[in-house]
Amino acid sequence: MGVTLPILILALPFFMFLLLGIGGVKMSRKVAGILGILGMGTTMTLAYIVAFTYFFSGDPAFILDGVRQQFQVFDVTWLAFTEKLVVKIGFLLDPICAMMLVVITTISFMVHLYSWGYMEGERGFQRYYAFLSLFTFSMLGLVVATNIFQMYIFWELVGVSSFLLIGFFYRLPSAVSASKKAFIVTRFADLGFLLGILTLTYFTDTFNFVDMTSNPMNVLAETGGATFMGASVLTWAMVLIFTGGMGKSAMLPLHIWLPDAMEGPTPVSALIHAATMVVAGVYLVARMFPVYCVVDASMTFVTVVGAITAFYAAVVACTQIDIKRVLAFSTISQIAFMMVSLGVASTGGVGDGHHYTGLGYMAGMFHLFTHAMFKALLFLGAGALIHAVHSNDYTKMGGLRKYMPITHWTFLIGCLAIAGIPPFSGFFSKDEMLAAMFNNNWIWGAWMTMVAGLTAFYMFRLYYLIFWWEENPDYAHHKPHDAPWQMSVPLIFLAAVSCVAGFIPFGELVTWNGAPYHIHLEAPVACTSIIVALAAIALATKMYMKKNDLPTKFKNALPGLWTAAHRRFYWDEIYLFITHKIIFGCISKPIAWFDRHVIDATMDGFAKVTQKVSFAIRGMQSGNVQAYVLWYFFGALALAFITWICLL
Amino acid sequence: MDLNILWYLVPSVVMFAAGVYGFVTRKNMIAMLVSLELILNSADLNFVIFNRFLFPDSMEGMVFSLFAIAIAAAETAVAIAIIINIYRAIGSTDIVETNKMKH
Amino acid sequence: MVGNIILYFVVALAIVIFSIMAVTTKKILRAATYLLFVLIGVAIFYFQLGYEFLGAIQVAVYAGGIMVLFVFAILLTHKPNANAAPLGSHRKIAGILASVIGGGLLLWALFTMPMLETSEGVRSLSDAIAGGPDISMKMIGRAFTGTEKYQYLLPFEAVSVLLLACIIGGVTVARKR
Amino acid sequence: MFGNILIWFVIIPVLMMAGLGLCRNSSMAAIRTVMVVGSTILLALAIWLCVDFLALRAAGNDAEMLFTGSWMWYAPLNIHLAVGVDGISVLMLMLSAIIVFAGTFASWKINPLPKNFFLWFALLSTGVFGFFISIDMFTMFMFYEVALIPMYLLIGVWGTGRKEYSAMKLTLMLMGGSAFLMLGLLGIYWHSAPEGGELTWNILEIAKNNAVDPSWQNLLFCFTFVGFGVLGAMFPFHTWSPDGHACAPTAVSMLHAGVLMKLGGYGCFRIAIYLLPAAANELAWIFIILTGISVVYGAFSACVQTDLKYINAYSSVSHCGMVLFALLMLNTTAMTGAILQMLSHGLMTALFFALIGMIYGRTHTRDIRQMGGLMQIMPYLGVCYMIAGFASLGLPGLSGFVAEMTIFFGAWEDSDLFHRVFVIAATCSIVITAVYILRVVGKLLLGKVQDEHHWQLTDATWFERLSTVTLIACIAGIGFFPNWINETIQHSFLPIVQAIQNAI
Repeated sequence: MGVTLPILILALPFFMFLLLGIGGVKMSRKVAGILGILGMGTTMTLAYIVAFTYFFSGDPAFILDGVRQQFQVFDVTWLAFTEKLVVKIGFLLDPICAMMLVVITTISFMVHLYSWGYMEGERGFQRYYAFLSLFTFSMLGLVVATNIFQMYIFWELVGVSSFLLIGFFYRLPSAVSASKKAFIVTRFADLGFLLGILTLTYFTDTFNFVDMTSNPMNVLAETGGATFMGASVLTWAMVLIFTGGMGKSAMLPLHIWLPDAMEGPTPVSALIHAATMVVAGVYLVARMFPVYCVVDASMTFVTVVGAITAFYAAVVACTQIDIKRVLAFSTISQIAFMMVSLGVASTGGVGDGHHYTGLGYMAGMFHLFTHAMFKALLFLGAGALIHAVHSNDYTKMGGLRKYMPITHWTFLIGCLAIAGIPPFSGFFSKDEMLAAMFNNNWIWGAWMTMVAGLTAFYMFRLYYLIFWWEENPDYAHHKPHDAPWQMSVPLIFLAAVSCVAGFIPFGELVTWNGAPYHIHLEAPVACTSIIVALAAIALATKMYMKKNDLPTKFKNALPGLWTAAHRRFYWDEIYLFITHKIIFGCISKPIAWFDRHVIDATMDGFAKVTQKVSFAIRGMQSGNVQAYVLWYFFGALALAFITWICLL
Repeated sequence: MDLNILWYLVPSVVMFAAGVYGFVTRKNMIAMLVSLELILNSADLNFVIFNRFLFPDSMEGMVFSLFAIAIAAAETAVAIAIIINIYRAIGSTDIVETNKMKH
Repeated sequence: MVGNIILYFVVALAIVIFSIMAVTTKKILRAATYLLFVLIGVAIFYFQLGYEFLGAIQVAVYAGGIMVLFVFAILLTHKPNANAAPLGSHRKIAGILASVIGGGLLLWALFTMPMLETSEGVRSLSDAIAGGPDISMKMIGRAFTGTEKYQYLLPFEAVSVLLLACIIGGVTVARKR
Repeated sequence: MFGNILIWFVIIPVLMMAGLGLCRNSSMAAIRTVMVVGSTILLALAIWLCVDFLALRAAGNDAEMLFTGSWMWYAPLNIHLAVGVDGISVLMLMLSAIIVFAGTFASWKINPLPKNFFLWFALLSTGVFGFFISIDMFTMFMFYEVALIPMYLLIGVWGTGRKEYSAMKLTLMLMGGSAFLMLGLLGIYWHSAPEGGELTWNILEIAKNNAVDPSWQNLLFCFTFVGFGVLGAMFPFHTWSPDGHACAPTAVSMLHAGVLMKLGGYGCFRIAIYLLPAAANELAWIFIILTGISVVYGAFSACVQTDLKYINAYSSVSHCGMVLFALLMLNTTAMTGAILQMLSHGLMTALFFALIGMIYGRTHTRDIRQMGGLMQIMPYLGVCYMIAGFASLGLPGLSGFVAEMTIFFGAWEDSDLFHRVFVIAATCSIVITAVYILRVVGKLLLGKVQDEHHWQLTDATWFERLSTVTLIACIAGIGFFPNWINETIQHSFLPIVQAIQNAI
């Protein structure tokens, strides 16, 4: 494969960013929108060509003896730290990368199209498209990274695009603070990532993924068994790197930025905070998967963090009022699902004897793919609702199924997919994940099945509260209606994908080592999860389909728990306390005070003392000749005296 | 008993000490100038005395005294001119008053 | 010989007394007068030491020229019945201290100087005068107009320039604007 | 002598001063013409030098310094006007030329006494350029002083707020540093040749002789490092910086933070570390502690400031602390990072101060509590401010990222616990930087417009745009294509690192 297409895939969005960012002011909205959509459409086409060439051309560079290869299309030096540690910018084509190219460009294109309708009439329309292009560029750069440092570079760039897009409505103080929070929290996580890279590459002397993952035992050997505080250095490095992933993928306890990030425009939430950027953490773990597998402790850490987060987010999602926040917590929960799935996988041998070892990896990636589609669908659906009702709050909705049929049906498909009902895509990927978990340890399996049940429950709670329950009387003045075609087309397309994506032979395409993997349904696991999901849906139907007082009763039965969950278990308050009270109040302010009143005062003190002394001795320079003579004379006498003493 | 070097030096020392006292304590600038003349004269005298008693063959001490007298005369003339000028300006020859020049 | 000694005592006493009075009297005109006596005393010493020309110059320049300047200056700036203002006592004490300690130190140095152990140190005046040549005007003139060793043409010219500068300076400064 | 290109870096500012002298005080057009022509020539000269230098290097000229020249100046003390540049000096000259160029446009409407302002400004540039071309310690020191003195007048006369106090404080503290420096330089001079050899001020010869007695090195290292460190805003000698910057007029802040503070870092490695390598190895830890404190301390202090210039001044303390911190790591990568950080900080702080000046010129306040939502009113300036902020917090694609990463990777090469702890502390500063930058951006540019009067304000004029675009182009240029700069710097560090290695 030539380098032209891959370079274009990266260059085109960046060029669009510059074009729309610098020239956008001079363009009309329509031109800017069409340019953005066309640019993204072209990028999508190119990405499809690259991905399909990779998967299906049969080129020995891509697939050798049935095993998919990692192929570096190009890798140019960007910055040489030392002779060995050289940062390169390149394009690594392998199964997960090709899959991500498809996911990112598809969703990005859908969001571009959708935004044309959704953002119509907003100020800064051109700027919005510029930022979308910037984000797409950064995200593509992240997934095609050939080395961990390139990933870090684009990791930061997606962070900043996310910041810019969350804060798009920058006149709203809430949007500003949300964007700030998102950036700082992920930045803090990136600090861990950076330290992890530093530690890891100190030993490996290379940034390159292929070098590290093709021979992970070497990496372990290179660290030479060094330990720090009881854990091996490699464990520390991998955990630190994972910290970066925790930040971007909103794992506990660094999840707090994601719900607030919903202040951004809804299509942005669909693109960045549901489908693509937030799975960067999962992608990172998948990228470094063989190295993670070398140190069990780090894998366990990934699993435990994922499991706790998944449950936490699912519980919180059951109590949120803002529909976008429900979806945000649902996203957190689903990403945690993928993390657990990766965490329980390992690099066993190839073949049926080791059937389950790599399953978690494959399933996690599969879920990443399907989740991206149906979560984007749900978010875009939520966008259509907000567009119609002008509120994020489900209490302002209810009974919308009659007014907005397209939105209703596509949203329902999304809910069914996420709940894991066959034949929608979510069922297949979730089933594979659960199978992998059960195989690793039944506790994980059971725990995550419970989370899956909660997922079905809160999604249908949301669905019923929006589309059933009771109609909002305001509809009389302002009749909600379906969105324009620019918004409906993406909804329908994504719904269609969600219906059929489950039948993609994913195991043939994406596995950790490239060897094909045959998917077959595990009947017991599948049945359990379907039953749990159906039960949860049934419960939701009972509680929320028609207006009744069950939810209130339920709420009153467990007031403490409900409030705690509603307030997201007070994580925000804890963070506020740490940042405002401790960092600002107990560190920054005292330091600033210290600087002014101790260090600066010392310097001023020197000046003051000098001044005092000069004032004190100024009297001697009075201009009084007689005094001078006296001083002079006594000085001469003193000299004489000293001479005399010396002569004695 | 004959006059030797010490005899002549003692009055010179007294003149000098008196000159120092006068210069430090007097407030009138002309009086200070008078004290200054005393000091100068004591120095001149010393030149001559040492010349006479220690190096009778040469006359450098005397020559220097001559120069000193000439320069003292010049200095006094200028000083008095200045004093008179100050007196014109501030109406006093008091050394303390001359601080007014600063303002 | 004895006359010389008597003359010495008279003059020395006059110098001591009048120099002290010159700096302690309250009237400036009197101070100038006492200074005149001191200057004449010094001139007599010059004569006694065998430097007639120097003594003459002393009388002419100092007693004659400078004193006249002083008197004129005093009369020009003198306010009737304006005695010198009383001095601050600490300045007076400092002055006494300075002069007494300074004078004492000098006297002590005089009487203990090692030179007194040598023959030159205790040479008498008559020996000293006999030991040196008579100083004639010719010698003095040579000394001032030659450029050899121990001849002082350059300082002489420098002094003349200085005097010229002084004349001009004096005129400029004292001139009424 | 005039055939040497480097000399012209000093001559042109002097000619500018002469030209300004001929202008009438009221004739703004003539003054501007002289300044624009002069600074453009300087910029062109710097670019030409850079290209020429790279061409010579590419042609295989491996001498430590190129374009060298030496002319006796004062024979009894063997003082020469000795010039020469390596890659680092070339980049520093380039940086200075860019900032002088941008600074000229940033002070387009300086008032009052424009002629005098630009005269001092040109004198300041003379000092700066002279410093970077010198390889004779004495000449270097002289130019250093030439650069410092105009600062007093520029702040004292054209400043705002407590300008006399700040100018005095800045000058006195820097002069205090100079005093240490003079002692150190004299000490090096007296030990510059082995017993019986001819003493010299020439840096290259001193390095070659390597004759400074080890027992003296420690003392002299402390003197020179502290001397230059004061200018590099090393804790606890940094307090001139916030007050000085806050009161200085725009162009002076730009030049001061952009170039003058770099003199400190440059001197630290060119003299303290290069000429006294044994002491550098032995005493680095003390200064690592101090500079490590600078980095974190400056960042935390910046978090609670409310004056835009104070925020930037403390941010400079943090970033310049990073420069010295990296230099003290004594390995090629970290030191290269330090130079990159100098360039990056120079450009981005200059941009910051230029923007602050422009904003202040419109709103007449620098208190972030009294401003808000400026992005709606002056989008161009707002976007530039954000870009400067992103450069400051190390966004990839802008210069700050390249510099910081090079520093961290270099610093990580020392694997003992002491270094590790301080490097981790320093890396934490990137988070704190993000906090204060976003705090400012959030309060100043985003949100609601605080003051209704601000709606009448206008966006940037053409000369302001020119000034900012130049700086942004350079920031992004380094951020996108860092490797050629990186290689140039690394090559220039070879002799220095070699000296350090030999001294262990």
